[in-house]
Amino acid sequence: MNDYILETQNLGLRYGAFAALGSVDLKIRKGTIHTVIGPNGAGKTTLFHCLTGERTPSSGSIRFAGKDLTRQPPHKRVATGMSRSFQITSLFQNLSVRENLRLAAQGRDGLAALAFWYSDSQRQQHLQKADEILERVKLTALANTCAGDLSHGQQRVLEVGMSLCGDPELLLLDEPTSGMGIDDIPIMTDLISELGKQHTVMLIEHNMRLVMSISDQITVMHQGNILVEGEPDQVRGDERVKKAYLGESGS
Amino acid sequence: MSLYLFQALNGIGLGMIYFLISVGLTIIFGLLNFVNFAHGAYYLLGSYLAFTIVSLSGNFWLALLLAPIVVAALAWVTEKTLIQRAYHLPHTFHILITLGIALIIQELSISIWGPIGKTVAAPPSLAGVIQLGDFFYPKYRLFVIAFTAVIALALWFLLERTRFGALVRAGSEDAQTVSLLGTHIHKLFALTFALGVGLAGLAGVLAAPIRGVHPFIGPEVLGLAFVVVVIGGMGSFVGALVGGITVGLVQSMMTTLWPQGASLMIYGAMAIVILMKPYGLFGRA
Amino acid sequence: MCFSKMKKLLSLAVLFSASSAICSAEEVTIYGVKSLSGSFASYGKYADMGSRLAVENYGDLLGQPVKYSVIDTEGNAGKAVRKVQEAIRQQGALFFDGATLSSTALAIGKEVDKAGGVFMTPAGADELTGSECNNATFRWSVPTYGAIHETVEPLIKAHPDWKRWYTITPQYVFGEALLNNAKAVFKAEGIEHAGNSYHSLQEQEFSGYLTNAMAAKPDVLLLLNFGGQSSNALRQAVNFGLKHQMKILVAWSSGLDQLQELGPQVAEGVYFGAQYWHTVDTPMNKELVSNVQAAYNMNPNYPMAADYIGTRIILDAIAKAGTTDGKLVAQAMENSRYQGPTGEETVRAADHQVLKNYYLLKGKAASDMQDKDDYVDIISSGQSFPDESSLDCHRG
Amino acid sequence: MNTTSKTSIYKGITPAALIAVIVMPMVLPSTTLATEILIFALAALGCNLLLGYTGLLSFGQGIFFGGGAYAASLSMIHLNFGLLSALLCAMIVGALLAALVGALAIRRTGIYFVMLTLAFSQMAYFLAYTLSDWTGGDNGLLDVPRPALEIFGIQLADLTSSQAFYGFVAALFMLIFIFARRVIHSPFGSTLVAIRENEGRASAIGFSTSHFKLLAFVISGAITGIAGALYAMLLNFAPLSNIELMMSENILIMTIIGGTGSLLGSLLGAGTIVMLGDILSSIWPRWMIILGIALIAVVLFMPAGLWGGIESLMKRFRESKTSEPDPKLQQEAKS
Repeated sequence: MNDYILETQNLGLRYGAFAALGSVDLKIRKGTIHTVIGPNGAGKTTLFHCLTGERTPSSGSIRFAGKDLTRQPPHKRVATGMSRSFQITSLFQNLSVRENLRLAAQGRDGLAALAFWYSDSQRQQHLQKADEILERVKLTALANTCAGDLSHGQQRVLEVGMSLCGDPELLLLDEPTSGMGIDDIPIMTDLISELGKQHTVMLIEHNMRLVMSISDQITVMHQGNILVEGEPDQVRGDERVKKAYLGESGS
Repeated sequence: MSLYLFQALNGIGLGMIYFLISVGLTIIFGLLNFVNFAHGAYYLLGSYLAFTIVSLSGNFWLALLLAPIVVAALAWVTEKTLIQRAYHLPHTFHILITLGIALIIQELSISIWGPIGKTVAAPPSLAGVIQLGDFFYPKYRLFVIAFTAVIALALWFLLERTRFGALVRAGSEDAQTVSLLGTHIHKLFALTFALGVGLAGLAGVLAAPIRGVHPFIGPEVLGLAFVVVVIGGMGSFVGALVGGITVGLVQSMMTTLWPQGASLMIYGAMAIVILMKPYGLFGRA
Repeated sequence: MCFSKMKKLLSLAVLFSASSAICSAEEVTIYGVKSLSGSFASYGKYADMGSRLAVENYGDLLGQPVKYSVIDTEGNAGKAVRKVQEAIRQQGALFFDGATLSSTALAIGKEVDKAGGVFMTPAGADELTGSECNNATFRWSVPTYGAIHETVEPLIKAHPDWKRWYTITPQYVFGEALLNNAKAVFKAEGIEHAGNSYHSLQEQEFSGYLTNAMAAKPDVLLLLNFGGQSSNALRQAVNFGLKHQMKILVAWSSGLDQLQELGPQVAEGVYFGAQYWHTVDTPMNKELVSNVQAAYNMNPNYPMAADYIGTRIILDAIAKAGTTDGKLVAQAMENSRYQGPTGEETVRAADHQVLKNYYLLKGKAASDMQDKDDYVDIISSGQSFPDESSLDCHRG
Repeated sequence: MNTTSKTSIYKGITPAALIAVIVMPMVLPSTTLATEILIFALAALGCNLLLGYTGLLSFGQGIFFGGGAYAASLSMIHLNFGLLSALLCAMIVGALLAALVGALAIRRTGIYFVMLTLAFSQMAYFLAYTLSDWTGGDNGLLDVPRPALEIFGIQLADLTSSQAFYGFVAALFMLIFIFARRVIHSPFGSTLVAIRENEGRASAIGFSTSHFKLLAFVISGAITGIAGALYAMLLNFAPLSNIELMMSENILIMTIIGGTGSLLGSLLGAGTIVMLGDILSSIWPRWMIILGIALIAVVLFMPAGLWGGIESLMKRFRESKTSEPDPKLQQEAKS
C-alpha cells in the first residue's frame, strides 16, 4: 500500500476536439494540504469536477483510498469519505445554520435517510455532529440564524463547515476564499490549516498568499495538464510557472 | 395525388398554424424564462376580436391587422401591471398567475360574447377551394400557409437582423447578458411579452375561419403549443417551426393510420423527446 | 305471524301519515341540474332559462306556488352528483330536471332513484333508458336509434341515387351507438358504407378525416359527432368544398344554437337532425315560443325547450298524482300522453323514454331566410324507437 | 418550522386540524360538502408533499386520484373487496402509478419536469377513456358501492348515512394528517426540504436525490389514491373527470392557494376552493373570474398562501412589532 489517498491516472476530458483536461496524473498524499493552482482555463475546475463526480472523465481513472470511483455519482462519493465545498456559496438559504450542518451530517447515512417513519430528532448523532462543527467553525452563536442571513464571510465558513459534517478523509475545497473580503481571509486561512491537522485537504485557490502559507504540496496546471508539482518554495521559484502566468496576463 | 401525399401536404399546412400558435410561447420562454399558461387565452381573445371586427366592418383584413395589435397592447398592459412582478418568482408562480389571467379572459369572453361559439367567415376572395388531383384544398388554408411563412420570415429577420432581436437572442442564451442592460431590460421584457402574446392573438385570428371561436378553446390550444415547443426545444425559433410541422404531420398522418391514438401519440412523442433529448430538438441547455 | 302483520300495518300507517303530511304542508320545488359554469355553459344557460320559465308559468301546484332551485354542475359530473346528494339529504329534494352530460345524467339518475324521486333529462346516452335505466330516470330526447332512423332513412327514400355513405364518428359509447344504428340502416336499405373515420373525444382538427372522406368519394358524408366537434367538422368540411362534392348530414345537431354559431354560409344545403325546432306547428310549441319571446325576447332553442317541457312534465305528473311522493309521481308519468312541443308525446312505461318526433332539417341560403333564426326548412319528422321487446332496460 | 427537532407531531397544527374536522360538519351547509372538502384536502396534502416540501410541481396528481378511484371501484365491483381492502388497493395502485410517473419525470428538472407530468396526465386520460370496458369511458364508472367498515368480518360501522361516512373520512384524514407530519419531521422529510432548497448541495452532502424524490412521489401517490377512492365511495360513481388534467390543476390550485409547505394550508386551500365553487357558482355563473383574481392575488401578495398569510398575521399580532421576513416567503429559492 502507498500513502496516497487519491490518485488519478491519465485523467482526461474532451469536448469534441477540445481537451479540457489532457492527461493528468495527480497524487495526493494522506494528511497533506494539497493546492491546485494555474491561470484561467488551465483545467483546475474541470479536474475538480471530475474528482467530485459532476463530470465523467472521457479517459483515465480516479482511485480514492484504493477504490476506483471514476464513474461513481457525486452523492455516493460522500459515503466513501470524500466531501466537497462549492466555489459559489451553495447553502440551504432558508434553513438555520444548525439545520444546514445537521443535514450535511445526515448525508453520510445515504439511503438510510429515506426513513420516513421516525422523527429526525431521534438521530442524536447528527445533532451532536452539527454542534461539534458549529464549535469548530465558530458559528455556535449563530446556530439558529437562517443561513441566508449570514454575512458573506460567514457563509463561506459555513460552506466549508458543511463539507466537514460527513467526517471526510479527503476534503475538496473549491476556491474557499472566493468573493471574501480582505479582512475575512485570515479566518479562512486559519480554518483550513486547522483542518489540515485532521483531514487531507485538496483545494483550488487563487489567493497566492494563502496558498503559499498553508500548502504542503502545490500542483500548477496549464492548458489541461500538470506543469509543475512541488512544495511552495519550489513552485515559487519555477520559471515555467512564471511564464505560464505571464502568458496569461500578456494575452 | 395519393391520399398519403395529400395528408402530408395537409399536415404541413396544419403545422404552419401550430407554429404560429407556439412561436410566441417559445420566444417568451426563451428571453423571459417565463411559462405563459395564458397563451391559449390570448389566442381566444384574438379569435373573438376578429369576430367582432368582422361583424362590425365586414372586413377580415382589418381584423387581421387590428386584433393582434389590440391583443399585444393588452399583453403589454398585463406585463406592466402583473407579469413583471412575478419574474423573480419560481415557475410555480408563473404558472399560477397566468392560469389566473387565463381564467379571467375566458370567463370575461363568455360574459361579452356569450357561451355559444361563433363563426368567422374567410374573406370572400379566399372562400373557394383549389383542386389537387382528386382532392380539394381550401384557398384560405393555402393563404394561411403562405401568410405564416411570411410572418416566420419577418420574425426571423426581426430576431436575427435587428438590435431588438440581438438583445432577445443574447438574453435567451445568457440571462446575465441581459442584466447588463440595466433599466432597458424592463422595456425589452415588456416588448417581448407583447410580441409573443400578439403572435398568439394573430394565430387566433388566422385560425378563426378554420376552427371557429369557442370560449373553451384556450386550454386545448395551450396544450398543443406546449407539445410543439417542448418537441422543438423551449426558446428556439427554429424548434417551434420544426416542432409545429412535426406535430401537424403526425396528426395528419395518424388520422389515416390510427386516429384514436393521435393524442396519445402526440403527448407520447412529447414525453419521449423530453426523456431522450431533454432540451428538445433545437433547444439549448 | 300476528306480530309481523301488526308491524306491517304499523309501517303502513306511518307511511300514510307521513305522505299525507307532506301533501298538505310541503311546497313543490323543482331542482334544475344545469351546467352554468364550466365548459358546457353554452347549454346550461338556456336549459336553466327553460326550467325557470316552466316553473314561473305554471302557477300554483297543490295549492302553493312552485319553487325552482338551480344546481350548477360546474360542467363536472362529480360536483353535480355531490350537490344533488346534498339537495336530497338537506332539503329533501325529489324532483330534478336537466343534466347535459351523459355521465352526469347517469350518475344523478342513480342518486335520485335511491331517494325515490323523479329525474327528467335530455342527455344523449342510450344507457339512460337502456342498461342503466331505473324507476326515477326519464328521458325526453330521442335515442340514437331514432336520430339515425329519422334522418338517414328519409334521405335514402327521397334520394335513391345517394348510394355511398361515409361516416365520421367520435370513438366512445355515444358515437358507437350512432354508428351501429347507421350501419343497421345502411344494411337494411342496401346502402354501401364507403368507410368510417374514428376520432378521439378531444379532436378539433378534422382536415385529415375529411381528406379520408374525400378519397372515398361518397354521395353522403354522415357526421356522427355533436356539439363543438360537429360544428368544427362541418365548418372544415365546408372549407374543403365538400358541400359541392357530396351531401352532408349532421345526425345529432343541437338545433338553433348550433345554427346560430355556424351561420347560413356554412349551414346552407346541409342536412341536420334535431330534437326540436322552434317553428314546429303544434299548439304547445306556439305557446312555448310566445312565452319565451315574452320572457327572454328570443326564440327557444333545444336546451331551453327540452328543459322547459321536462320540467313541465314533472309538474303535470305531480298535479295528476296529487302528491309529492316521488314513486307515485313517477307512476303518474308512466304512460302519460300529453301535448308537447313536438306534438303529441308519450312517456313509455317500459323504459321511461318519451316518444316524440325527431326532425330532419335542411339549411337555407341566407337570402331565403325570413327572419334571423330562419336557418332551415323542416324536411321531415317522425317517431322511431326501438321495439319494446328489444329494450335493454330491466327495472327491478 | 425549520428547526424541526422539537416539534411533536401531535401538537401545534394537529389539534387545529382536529378542531376543524369536528367543527366543519356543524357550520357547513351539509356533511357531503364537508366530506368533499376533506377528500380534496387529502389530495392537496399529497400534492403538498411534492410541491411544498420537495419543490416538485406535478400535473400528474389526477392520474393518482383517478387511478385510486378506479382501483377501489373495480376491486369492489368485480372482486367484492370490502372497504379497507379497497382503500388499500387504491393506495397501492396510487403508489405504483406515482412510482412509474415519478421514475420517468424526475429524470428532468424545472419546467421540463412539469411538462413531463403534463404529458403523462394527458396519456393517462386517454387510456382511461379508451379502456371504457373497465372505466366506463366517458359515461364514468357507475354503481360504485360504499361498503360498511369491517375488520375480519366484524362490522364496525355502516357508512350509508352521510354523517357516518364523514366520520370515517375524518378519522382517516386525521390518521393521514399525522402520518404526513411524521413524514415531514423524519430524516426523509428534512432531506426533502434540503432537496427543495438546493438540490445540488443535497447531492453533494451525500443524498441520492432521485431516490428521495421517487419516494416522495410514491407517498404522494398513495395518499392521492386513497383520496380518489374515497371520492368514488362518496359519489357512488367514478367519473372520467377524475383523471382529467383539470383535476390535477384543481388539486394544484388548492395546494398553492392554501399554502405550500404547510399541511394545514392544504385543508384551508381545499376548503376555500370547494366552497368558493359551491357558494359562488349558484349566485354567479362567471364566478371563476373571482378564482382567477384570487390566483393572481396569491402570487402577488401572499406567496405563502392563505395559511402563510394567517401565520404572518398571527405573528404580527403576537409580537406587534416588525417581524423578521418569513423564511417561507422565498421557500422555492431558485436552484
